[in-house]
Amino acid sequence: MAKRDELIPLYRQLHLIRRFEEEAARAYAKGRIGGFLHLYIGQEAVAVGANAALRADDYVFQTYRDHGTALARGSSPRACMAELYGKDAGCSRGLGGSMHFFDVANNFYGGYGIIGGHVALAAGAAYKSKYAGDDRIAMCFLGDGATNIGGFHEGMSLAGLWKLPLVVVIENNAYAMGTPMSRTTAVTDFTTKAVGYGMASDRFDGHDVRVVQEHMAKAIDRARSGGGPTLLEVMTYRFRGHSMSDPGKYRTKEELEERKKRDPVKLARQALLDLGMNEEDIAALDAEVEAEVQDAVDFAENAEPAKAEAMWQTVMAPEDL
Amino acid sequence: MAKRDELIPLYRQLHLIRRFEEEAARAYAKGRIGGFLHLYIGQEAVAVGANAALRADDYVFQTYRDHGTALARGSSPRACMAELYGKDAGCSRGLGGSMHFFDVANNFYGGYGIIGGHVALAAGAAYKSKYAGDDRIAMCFLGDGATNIGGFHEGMSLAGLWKLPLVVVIENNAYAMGTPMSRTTAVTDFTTKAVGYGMASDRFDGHDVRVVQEHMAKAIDRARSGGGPTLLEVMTYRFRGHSMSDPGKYRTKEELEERKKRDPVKLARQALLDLGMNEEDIAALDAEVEAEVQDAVDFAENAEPAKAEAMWQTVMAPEDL
Amino acid sequence: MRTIRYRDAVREAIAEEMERDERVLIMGEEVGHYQGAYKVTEGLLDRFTDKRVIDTPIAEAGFAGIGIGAAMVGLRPIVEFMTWNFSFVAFDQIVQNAAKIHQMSGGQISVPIVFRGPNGAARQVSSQHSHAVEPFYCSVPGMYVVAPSTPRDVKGLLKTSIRSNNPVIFLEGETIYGVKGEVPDLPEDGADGELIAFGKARIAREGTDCTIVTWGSPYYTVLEAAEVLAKEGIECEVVDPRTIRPLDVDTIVKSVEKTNRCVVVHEHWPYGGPGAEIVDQVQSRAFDYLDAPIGRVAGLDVPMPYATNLEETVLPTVERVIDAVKGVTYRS
Amino acid sequence: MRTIRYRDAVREAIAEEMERDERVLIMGEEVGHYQGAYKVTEGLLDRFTDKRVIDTPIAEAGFAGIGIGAAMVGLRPIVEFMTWNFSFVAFDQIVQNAAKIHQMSGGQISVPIVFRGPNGAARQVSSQHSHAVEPFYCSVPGMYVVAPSTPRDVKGLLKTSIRSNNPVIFLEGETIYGVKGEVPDLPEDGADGELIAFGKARIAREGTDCTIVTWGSPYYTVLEAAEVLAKEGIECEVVDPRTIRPLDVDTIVKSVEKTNRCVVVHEHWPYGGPGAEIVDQVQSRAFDYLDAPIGRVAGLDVPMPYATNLEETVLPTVERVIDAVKGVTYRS
Ligand SMILES: Cc1ncc(C[n+]2csc(CCOP(=O)(O)OP(=O)(O)O)c2C)c(N)n1
Ligand SMILES: Cc1ncc(C[n+]2csc(CCOP(=O)(O)OP(=O)(O)O)c2C)c(N)n1
Ligand SMILES: [Mg+2]
Ligand SMILES: [Mg+2]
Repeated sequence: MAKRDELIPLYRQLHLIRRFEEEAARAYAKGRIGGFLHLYIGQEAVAVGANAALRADDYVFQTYRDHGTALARGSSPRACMAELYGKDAGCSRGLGGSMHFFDVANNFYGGYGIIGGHVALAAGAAYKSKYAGDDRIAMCFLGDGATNIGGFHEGMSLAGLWKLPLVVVIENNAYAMGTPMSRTTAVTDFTTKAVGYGMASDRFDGHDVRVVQEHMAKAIDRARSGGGPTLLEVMTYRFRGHSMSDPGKYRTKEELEERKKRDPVKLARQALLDLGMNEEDIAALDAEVEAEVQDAVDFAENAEPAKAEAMWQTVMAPEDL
Repeated sequence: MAKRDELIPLYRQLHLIRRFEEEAARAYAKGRIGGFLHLYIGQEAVAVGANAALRADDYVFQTYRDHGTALARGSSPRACMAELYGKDAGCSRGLGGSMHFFDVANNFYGGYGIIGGHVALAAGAAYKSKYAGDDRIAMCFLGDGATNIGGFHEGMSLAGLWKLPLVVVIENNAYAMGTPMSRTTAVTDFTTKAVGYGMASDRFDGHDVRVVQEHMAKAIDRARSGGGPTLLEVMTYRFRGHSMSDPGKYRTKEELEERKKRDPVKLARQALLDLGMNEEDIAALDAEVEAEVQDAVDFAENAEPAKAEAMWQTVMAPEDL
Repeated sequence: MRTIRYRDAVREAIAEEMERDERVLIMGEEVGHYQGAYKVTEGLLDRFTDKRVIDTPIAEAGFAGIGIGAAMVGLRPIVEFMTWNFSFVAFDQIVQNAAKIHQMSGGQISVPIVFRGPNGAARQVSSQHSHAVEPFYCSVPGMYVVAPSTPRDVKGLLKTSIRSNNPVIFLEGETIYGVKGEVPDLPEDGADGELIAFGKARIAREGTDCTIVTWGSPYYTVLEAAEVLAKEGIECEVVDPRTIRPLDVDTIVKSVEKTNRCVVVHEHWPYGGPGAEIVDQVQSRAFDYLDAPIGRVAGLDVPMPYATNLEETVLPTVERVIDAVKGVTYRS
Repeated sequence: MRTIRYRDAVREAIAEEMERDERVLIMGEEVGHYQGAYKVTEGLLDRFTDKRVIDTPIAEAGFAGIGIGAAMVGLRPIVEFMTWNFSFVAFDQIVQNAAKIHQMSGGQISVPIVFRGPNGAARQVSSQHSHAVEPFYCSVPGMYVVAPSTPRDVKGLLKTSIRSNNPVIFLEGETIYGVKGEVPDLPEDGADGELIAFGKARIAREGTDCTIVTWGSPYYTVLEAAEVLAKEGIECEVVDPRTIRPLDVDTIVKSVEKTNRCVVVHEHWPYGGPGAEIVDQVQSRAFDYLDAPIGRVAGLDVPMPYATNLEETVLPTVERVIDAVKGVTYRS
């Protein structure tokens, strides 16, 4: 019963992200959304499980594949969809777009488009916690392909040296764009990369949101209690292409189908059924999500476009010199 | 006897580097040399041992602390000293200076001033060997402090992934400028840093030139025979400051005195005595070296200054379009 | 002559040079199996094998450095940045090593390498993916900076770049990969295709009333503006320098001596860069010929916003070019 | 007023602001125990402890990023680059993150950070260690670029920079750390020292015959040249913009309206950069006042050679400034 009650909001988030992303894809196909659109479909349990283990005041940093994380943190689907539509009501006022969601009220410190660069930013937020003597931790998500870049290394080195309250999460979805891990790194287990930084590590399945939550909690506790940073490798998979322009020809249909058997949304749904929740209650939840996503789309469609004043006013922050 | 004959040229090189550096320091104090001057005194056995294990056609890359390596590779003391004096006859025509010795005839591919940047260059030379299907390996030296920068990581990652014939040598002299290792990295053993790159590693004393040669040979053989790259940590020490402007206040006199007991030049000299060489023969060798260094200084003093034509002509390489 | 797309012209140049010279290889993210993020390298892996068409991990500083190192010892690498926005993590390698090694080695070592990829805004790719990077590279001696606007130019200049013994910053226009244009017929087996020399501007359109200097993607905006202006009786001479460094100042100045007016149009931010340099060169060399201050039309001085309504205003528009030309010709 | 050295003025600014605001910290290589590679931070570790004076490993991109991240959540880091030459490995962090985050977050997050360190050639530190980096940073919206030439300016502007809510590129002149100059007396306990506003040029010397715009180390070369020229009856007005971005074009233009001649003197390479931008602004705004093309004296267009005889010719010299002024005033 307790377990079920805990799982319900997680399932709801998983499903919300899934449906949000599907509608985003649809809007993109209709030309309502432009630029790059990197969907989180298949990886939802990572963000949702992480968020379940995080405190609201912890800092979260993500790559360009950031919609799911923002939603998991509590960003409103309206603001997120409006951002994709380039509207002033968007979470970044239409200035950031898909790759640059920001929601400081929910301590979501953004989506970043340059591989590796945000690892040090997250370490910097963690640094602030250490400096201020508070116990807010920072979490940074990145892809498997991102481990090869200098930004990852320098963030890891400094976090390890200074024992920063940071959790670095590799969302290993097996591909960097079209390149499988076997062609990007000499090792098969990313946790080996923690060794040279004197950092703790863990590696686990990222499809079952409860498993994710559990492992995340340990790393978060370690960071919060002064035990230093942890590198996590979460085994996940994306069901869509790298971005909307990628047909994903580099993987077989069979591989994809096989992976889809462990769809995190379906797994959570099944778990709810196993825990005794009935189909109708789940359907009611789904309908709620459906309405919320539909509302977000309607809102985005009708919102005001991004504003030139906003663009000019945000080049420099206001001064109080 | 064979052992002694092998050691003689190594001792000669060690002593030559030592005396060259001492004279460079003196010339610097007299204002005959300008800019930064990073001496290799104390670390001679690393370059000499490495060179003894390398083939003449292997590629060697070094940091700004590069005089010893150039001399070990066979660069003429005249050209080296003239470079320090900023003369046209210098090994880089007076355009590079202390930090940028180059001697392609001896396959010394240069001294580099930006930490970490030359690791990938060396990997690139190794890449060429693989591409051409020849068995020339590349060796790259860097400092303990340099392991924290992205350039190290990216060079290591790619070398590990592509199994390049590369040997990366960390000259661990215990300090990065004034900062001891304990304040630059979370680990105490640099070979742990090889793990995440799927790379072989070794760690050994860098004061006895024969020990260096032996360990180097193994890594070089591995690279040459297609076994991929190796990370080496060589434990060494510099007896002078980081550069001429550094009084070295961050370490105690006692520490320095203790370390000087394992002076690589003295160790080699003692080894020669132990192997039955007599004092007079060593003195004769020393006198030869003395003359060679003095000749280099005289040459440099009297050589033509660097030329404006050379400066203009070397901005762009000649084209044959 | 044939009509092909800009991206195909890039590919042809690479393929022809790889065919011609065993030392040429291409490396970058997704250049091989994926056939190129922008399909520029489509088919090359099959044709030249993974020995010469090399997919790299995401490590721009690393593979740029490997390219430089390989060039130092005799190869002729083409290093693709998936977009030039990603070159900033390799900035040190380019500026400190590629451009310097020839001189700091006293001329012993040359670095024949081409760094290439799409430059400038694409469509709505936002703040971190929309840089026109010319200002960052143009000031560095020791490299060429090339920014062709047409299929013919991009092919001829890329071939020259690959054969050059020096580092080349080769900027392709992301939004013009699909633009079609005439290029010379394919060379006979073994024969050379057309090479275009560095430092030679091209007069894209003759005119008497105002010289417009432009390159890369905005070239097409300028041509459009020139059409409109012609209808109003203002004949613009459009000069495309094609290479940003070296810059063919002579041709630009000659044009200004004829038209007595000049406008520079570029995508990069307004402060500095080739835009300002061209102004300086013109005012310095054609001072007595100028009947009006030189005008500039640049990308607006803001990080690129995502929203399409804003992005459109940030990039140089036909209207802004028209206004600038009218400004310097004192018409309204 | 007191007379102190430029490096001491930098240190005073840092110390006063650290005293005033707990959120200010300084990090960089050797800033603490070593007391600063150039002794700028001497004594700060003792005074503020290693909580606020932080020695970093050699990882410029990493600690620049940490500084940015910490600034995003409320600290006010001063990040020292041992020299600006080492900022190239952190180029992406500065351009893509520090300058962009405020806008791309729709204004939610500001990044109050100062990147500072010695800029330009030192003496014989050669090819990779001698960059005047203005051209690389000036074109990027979202940051200030500050390049003071005197102790008073460096102190007042650094204090302003530390209090600013935006990223600041703060360029100190490596060769002028030892230069002495007057600065206001130390403020009373708790009282503020002098702040100098961004975007306000300073007229360093009044004159009627030619305006010379210059900043940073070459400022002193220009003053010397102006003395010599004055003896020959040519009175130069020397304008130091102090901040490269924003640029006080009004003050420069006003001066040129008076002198009708202008020469820009800078250490950075000739192509592009603030040097060219100032020329553009002046020709655009003071076109009708100019009696001669605007002149420029720049570092020569070569990587910096090591040899002292060559380095001296590469940097702007008194002679070259004199020649340029004579050129635009048509004297010989
Ligand atoms: C420095 C840099 N280089 C290249 C890119 C282009 N790029 C964007 S995403 C991507 C693949 C990233 O793969 P991975 O890290 O595994 O993340 P995933 O997309 O799988 O979540 C690449 C190459 C970039 N954004 N930044
Ligand atoms: C990217 C970069 N940052 C900073 C410097 C300044 N610097 C030169 S040497 C040095 C210390 C290097 O220490 P280590 O790597 O241990 O080499 P060692 O001098 O001890 O041989 C520093 C910080 C530099 N050259 N490059
Ligand atoms: Mg991935
Ligand atoms: Mg060291």
